[in-house]
Amino acid sequence: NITTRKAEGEQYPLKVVEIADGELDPAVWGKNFPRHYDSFMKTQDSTISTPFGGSIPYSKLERVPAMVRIWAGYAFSIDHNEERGHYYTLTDQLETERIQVVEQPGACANCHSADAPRLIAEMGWEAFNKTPYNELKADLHYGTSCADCHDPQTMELRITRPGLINAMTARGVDLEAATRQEMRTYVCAQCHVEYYFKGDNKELTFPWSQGLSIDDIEGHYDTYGFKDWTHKETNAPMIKIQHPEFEMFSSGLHYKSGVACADCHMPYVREGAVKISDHWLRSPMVNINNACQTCHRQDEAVLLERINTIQNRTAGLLRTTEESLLDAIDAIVAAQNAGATDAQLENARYLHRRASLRWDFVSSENSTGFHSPQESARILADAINYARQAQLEAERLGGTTQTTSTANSTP
Amino acid sequence: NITTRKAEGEQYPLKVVEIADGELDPAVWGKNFPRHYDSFMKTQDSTISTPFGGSIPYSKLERVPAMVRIWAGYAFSIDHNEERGHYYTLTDQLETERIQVVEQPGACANCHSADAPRLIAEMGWEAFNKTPYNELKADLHYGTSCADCHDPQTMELRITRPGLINAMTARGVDLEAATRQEMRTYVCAQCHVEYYFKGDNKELTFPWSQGLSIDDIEGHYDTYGFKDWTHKETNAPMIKIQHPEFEMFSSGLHYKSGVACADCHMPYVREGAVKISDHWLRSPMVNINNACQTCHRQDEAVLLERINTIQNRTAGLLRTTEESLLDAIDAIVAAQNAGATDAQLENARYLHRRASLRWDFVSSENSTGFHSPQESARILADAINYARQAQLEAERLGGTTQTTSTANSTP
Amino acid sequence: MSNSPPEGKQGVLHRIGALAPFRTWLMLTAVLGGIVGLGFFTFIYAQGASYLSDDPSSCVNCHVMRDQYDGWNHGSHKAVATCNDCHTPHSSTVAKYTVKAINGFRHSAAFTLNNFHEPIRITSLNRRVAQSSCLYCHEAMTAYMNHAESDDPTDCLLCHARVGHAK
Ligand code: HEC
Ligand code: HEC
Ligand code: HEC
Ligand code: HEC
Ligand code: HEC
Ligand code: HEC
Ligand code: HEC
Ligand code: HEC
Ligand code: HEC
Ligand code: HEC
Ligand code: HEC
Ligand code: HEC
Ligand code: HEC
Ligand code: HEC
Ligand SMILES: [Ca+2]
Ligand SMILES: [Ca+2]
Repeated sequence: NITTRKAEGEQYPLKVVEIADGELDPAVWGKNFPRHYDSFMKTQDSTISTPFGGSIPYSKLERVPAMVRIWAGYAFSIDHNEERGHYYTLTDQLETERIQVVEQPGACANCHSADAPRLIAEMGWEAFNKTPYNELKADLHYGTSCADCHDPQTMELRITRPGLINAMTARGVDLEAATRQEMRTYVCAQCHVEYYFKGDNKELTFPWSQGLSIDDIEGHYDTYGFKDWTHKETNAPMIKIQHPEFEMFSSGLHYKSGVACADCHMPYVREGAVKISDHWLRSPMVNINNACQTCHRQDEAVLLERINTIQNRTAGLLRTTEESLLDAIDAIVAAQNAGATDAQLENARYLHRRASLRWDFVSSENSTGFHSPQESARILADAINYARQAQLEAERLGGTTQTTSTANSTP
Repeated sequence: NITTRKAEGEQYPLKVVEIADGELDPAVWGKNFPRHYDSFMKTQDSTISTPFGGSIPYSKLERVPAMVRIWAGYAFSIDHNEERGHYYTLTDQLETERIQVVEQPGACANCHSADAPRLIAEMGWEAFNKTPYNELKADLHYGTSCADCHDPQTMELRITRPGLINAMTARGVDLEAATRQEMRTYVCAQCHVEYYFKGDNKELTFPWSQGLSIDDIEGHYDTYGFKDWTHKETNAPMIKIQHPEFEMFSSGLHYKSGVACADCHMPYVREGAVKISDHWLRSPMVNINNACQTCHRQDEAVLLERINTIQNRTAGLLRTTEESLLDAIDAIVAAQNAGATDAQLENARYLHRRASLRWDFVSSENSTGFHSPQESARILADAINYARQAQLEAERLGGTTQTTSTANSTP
Repeated sequence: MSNSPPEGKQGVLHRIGALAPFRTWLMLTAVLGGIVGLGFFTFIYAQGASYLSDDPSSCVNCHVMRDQYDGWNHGSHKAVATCNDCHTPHSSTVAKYTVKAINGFRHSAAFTLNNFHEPIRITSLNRRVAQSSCLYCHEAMTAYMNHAESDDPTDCLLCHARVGHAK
């Protein structure tokens, strides 16, 4: 009945312990917020299965073998899995072969360990980023922690990562002035964004100087004359894109309608007499009821079907794009064997780069198109166009090949 | 003032005249429904200007010159304008050069004259379709009329065109059983659909045997071994797509959410105390508050911006696709000049057909992507893929050319 | 980048619930003056007086309220809340009748002059009133997440805009 419910409600917030400023251990924060801690710990679940997402860390290279050739010569072609819950942010980084096959910088730790802000304070931004990851390892104790997103005194959301602050400041965005609803997206944008390591200091940088669209990001890299690696087969100067959730999302209708990441990935759940934000960050597809239905009255099956339609269209186009990329690679290799010079191949290689980074922007974006359905398809259309043009250029240089497929992208 | 406005509320509707079954003159129907007649007559306005639609009948061939070569050898390459209001359905058909440069069949009249149902009853379906249009002309008196969509006694919506009835019956859809909301879309689907003239009898037919998607429609034409014309430059067996609003719309989210054509193009408007369906069928972009805001809370500027974003992405991709189509045509022509045989060119020509009909499905669909944003982009991605593959095939046959552009589709 | 809810924090009387008595009186006299002076006739004639009642049916004295009335009728709150539970402040009787007067006057005028935006849209003032009414009944359950005391409280209507009026 109402009165007892109110009574229980009024006890909030009941502070059992004072949380020290440097406190990183979620269990300690959990003493004050047991419900939140419990839901946070559920991110241990590695069994959630959805058509393209979920938390089972299967090998993406096995599921999409084309990736091995598309990333040839880069660490991702050796080990890359479907990502899982926040509980594993540090574990999975420590275990990936990507930190063994290459000497990685400390900059990697920015988004995978709650110790990053502390270490940055102690060592300084420059030193933290350039110190080899394997040296830094010993000082990394926690993966994601409440401290990443919350002020221990007020529990207000806060930005703890210099990467985002630097990028936003450069764009003239004052994070201090952000509204609550904006913060519900910005805290995620600390990590769910495309990044690169700038210069010899390996400074963690977001390529946003011209804007957040893939065309702007390409513009940034071209202006700065950057490449992540040289493609092993075509010798093209390549760009690797990683988890651009924030960038892709910001081109979509939900973002433009004022919806935030937390609205779908941390929806409110009723726990007894109170509503709290669900800290079991996961695929909304297993949580349609809370994640979607307050805003969309359609029933669960219908909403699931909406997601499937969008994702199947995107996945169909991804497969088509991969075919065109492999054809381009074959043609450039054939042209090289036929004796084409670097000068002659420059344009073909540039087109290969353009196609590949666009495919990666959609492929590495973890919603399989959902965060911005039309933009995802538009980007893949450009990717196909560039890949086929790379193939044309190369074939004109004697790289005659066969086109693998003429199938269309119908789901 | 209020007293009279209340009065109006009670008096409505009031019948002044009995409307005979065969009555086609809107003015007569208008005696009973002056408000509807007045709004219907507003479709005379040919001055509505929107970025890609509107009612100014400008020449599309001038605005998109690529169309002239893409349709080379077909009447559309000689005269094709932006369409305007229902008031002109008959006028514009009588005035287009497309009925002068070619001998068109009576089938053309199905959707352009309210006299069609009467003539079909008198002459029979077969005779009506195959009689030359210029012979039939004299019997066509009215363009669109109330009778096209309404039963004169009950004013209920009704389907008056055999084209839709035949196609739906073949698909196992019983139009008699259609709900009222479905009828608010089906009445439009009598005319706003892709069609072809089947066999020597020129029977008006909708290519829906396999489904409504462009891939299904292509399947229908391939199975039936149909072509609209032979491309003048490449000799490819081509398909022309016209106004597939219903097909495109049915792949979109609005349709799946139960929204009907009339909801946006004939929204309810309050006339004093009563609400009536606005019969001034036009671009919703000049009518956002009635057309959109009943369902969407955002203000006018925001909703307009949504449409612009979707249309600019689509238009950008259309331009990119046109470039790739022209490159494919150039390459095939070059291959022909280099002496490639029909046997050798078969695949290149088939790819040209596949690319062209997909581009046409989006280009001739009158919402510039709005009716189904992601699907429109997906289709153009496939179109680009096929056009570039046609170019590759042709260049391998000696049709060396230059690729015109490497620009991306950013709006 | 328009990433903020349709109706932002801005608007007349920010958080009407917290009206200072002085401003209340100013408002009251202004409004009453207005009614008596300019619009007394309209107000009565257009049944603006309906605003003084708490009976939902009095709201539909104006046919233009029909949609919202029907929406409320099919909504989840019909059994638990009437129009004024959400559209007038619970903070004080003064505030309540002030808002009733403001709305009654504005709407009567709009109705008579027939010069209002359609579809009808809630004003930021009344949106704040509705928002605070949510808390009046749901403060306990939402204690963790409503952030009612902050200057940027959680916007209930972002997700629950339809509770009052089913669509
Ligand atoms: C309107 C709802 C919505 C919003 C808002 C949203 N997402 Fe998502 N997100 C989804 C859906 C649906 C998926 C697809 C899940 C799947 O494929 O299983 C997804 C997938 C993801 C995934 C992969 C999940 C998995 O299961 O592998 C990540 C990571 C993600 N989103 C992060 C974000 C970030 C960061 C933001 C804000 C910048 C955001 N999302 C905003 C709905 C949303
Ligand atoms: C800007 C933030 C950021 C930086 C810097 C970063 N990561 Fe991540 N990482 C993420 C996010 C977000 C995910 C989850 C989304 C995904 O997997 O796409 C992730 C996922 C992973 C995963 C699990 C999925 C997989 O690919 O197997 C591994 C392993 C990983 N990162 C390793 C690294 C390494 C090694 C580095 C440094 C070279 C690094 N990360 C740098 C944010 C970052
Ligand atoms: C400090 C960095 C960081 C922040 C902040 C962060 N994430 Fe993550 N997130 C990660 C990493 C790293 C992973 C991948 C973990 C792994 O695979 O080991 C991840 C994984 C995820 C997943 C995938 C879960 C699954 O089951 O596949 C989702 C969904 C997600 N994050 C959403 C969010 C949202 C929403 C926010 C903001 C409210 C957010 N993240 C904030 C780093 C971060
Ligand atoms: C990846 C980011 C992230 C992490 C990590 C995180 N939170 Fe939150 N938390 C949020 C967001 C987003 C909100 C919603 C805040 C808002 O709406 O203003 C929130 C809200 C809260 C609230 C306010 C009441 C509510 O439910 O909305 C509490 C208390 C809370 N979190 C506790 C915790 C605790 C305890 C931990 C660690 C076990 C934790 N959080 C870890 C992002 C995070
Ligand atoms: C906080 C409110 C909110 C939540 C939560 C939300 N949506 Fe939406 N959604 C919107 C709004 C607003 C729009 C824009 C269209 C409109 O105005 O109705 C939209 C649009 C969409 C669209 C069409 C636009 C696009 O980008 O494809 C789809 C599909 C969709 N939502 C599905 C979902 C699904 C599935 C979920 C849960 C994973 C979800 N939404 C969660 C508010 C929300
Ligand atoms: C299945 C119905 C249908 C048939 C059959 C049909 N039309 Fe149309 N026609 C339409 C619709 C709907 C429009 C408006 C949409 C558009 O223009 O794309 C239109 C527009 C037009 C226009 C104005 C726009 C333009 O292209 O200049 C002309 C002229 C026209 N048709 C001529 C013809 C001719 C000639 C034929 C026969 C060869 C014909 N129509 C057969 C439905 C039809
Ligand atoms: C009997 C055939 C027919 C029917 C039924 C029909 N249309 Fe049309 N419609 C046309 C033709 C033909 C045109 C082009 C007229 C012209 O350009 O001369 C047209 C034009 C239009 C236009 C363009 C107006 C402009 O300003 O450009 C819209 C919008 C439209 N129709 C919507 C609808 C809707 C919605 C329905 C159903 C409620 C519908 N039509 C039913 C044949 C029809
Ligand atoms: C959700 C709203 C919505 C629905 C439902 C809808 N349309 Fe549209 N329609 C639009 C918008 C927006 C445009 C773009 C107008 C412009 O470009 O000026 C458009 C454009 C058109 C045009 C061209 C109008 C012009 O100004 O030239 C025609 C014809 C049309 N629609 C017919 C239809 C038909 C037939 C259906 C149903 C099968 C339909 N529409 C369903 C919103 C809608
Ligand atoms: C292109 C199709 C079309 C034409 C032509 C047309 N109507 Fe309608 N009419 C509709 C649709 C759709 C509705 C909505 C019916 C419903 O919701 O059931 C409608 C509704 C009506 C209604 C019912 C009340 C209302 O406003 O919803 C009347 C009366 C009416 N039309 C009269 C006319 C008259 C008079 C004409 C000729 C001047 C005419 N109509 C021409 C499509 C058409
Ligand atoms: C009869 C109700 C209705 C009308 C009228 C309507 N919409 Fe929608 N719209 C919806 C629904 C339902 C969705 C699906 C997303 C959701 O559930 O909110 C949607 C989705 C959308 C989307 C995202 C999905 C997509 O296909 O892009 C856009 C953009 C949109 N509407 C714009 C408009 C515009 C602009 C108009 C007016 C021209 C309009 N809508 C008219 C109900 C409507
Ligand atoms: C449970 C709370 C609640 C009740 C009870 C309620 N309303 Fe509302 N009303 C709202 C909310 C919330 C909005 C704003 C809707 C939005 O912003 O999407 C609103 C909006 C409105 C609007 C403006 C139209 C709009 O959509 O902005 C009118 C008019 C209205 N209400 C009248 C009424 C009438 C008359 C009644 C009683 C028959 C009533 N309301 C009962 C909560 C309520
Ligand atoms: C005198 C006729 C009339 C009566 C009686 C009436 N309304 Fe209204 N109402 C209107 C008109 C006209 C508007 C549109 C005003 C505008 O948008 O400027 C309106 C708008 C509203 C709005 C949205 C605009 C705003 O100011 O926020 C709300 C909420 C509302 N009315 C609630 C009510 C409630 C609650 C009642 C009963 C206590 C009621 N109305 C009785 C005529 C009336
Ligand atoms: C006069 C008291 C009162 C007001 C005012 C009120 N509510 Fe409620 N509401 C209730 C009661 C009682 C219930 C029944 C469910 C329960 O809490 O046990 C309820 C149920 C709900 C529910 C769950 C049922 C549903 O519709 O999903 C939501 C959500 C809700 N209210 C939100 C709101 C919001 C948002 C507002 C303000 C716009 C509001 N309420 C205003 C008393 C009220
Ligand atoms: C971002 C979306 C969102 C916002 C903002 C939001 N809610 Fe909710 N609300 C939800 C979800 C999701 C549920 C369902 C929780 C569940 O059933 O586990 C819910 C449930 C409720 C319930 C019903 C609980 C029950 O089961 O009886 C009430 C009452 C409620 N909310 C009130 C509010 C109030 C008051 C506010 C503003 C302070 C608010 N909500 C803001 C998403 C939201
Ligand atoms: Ca995952
Ligand atoms: Ca037009």
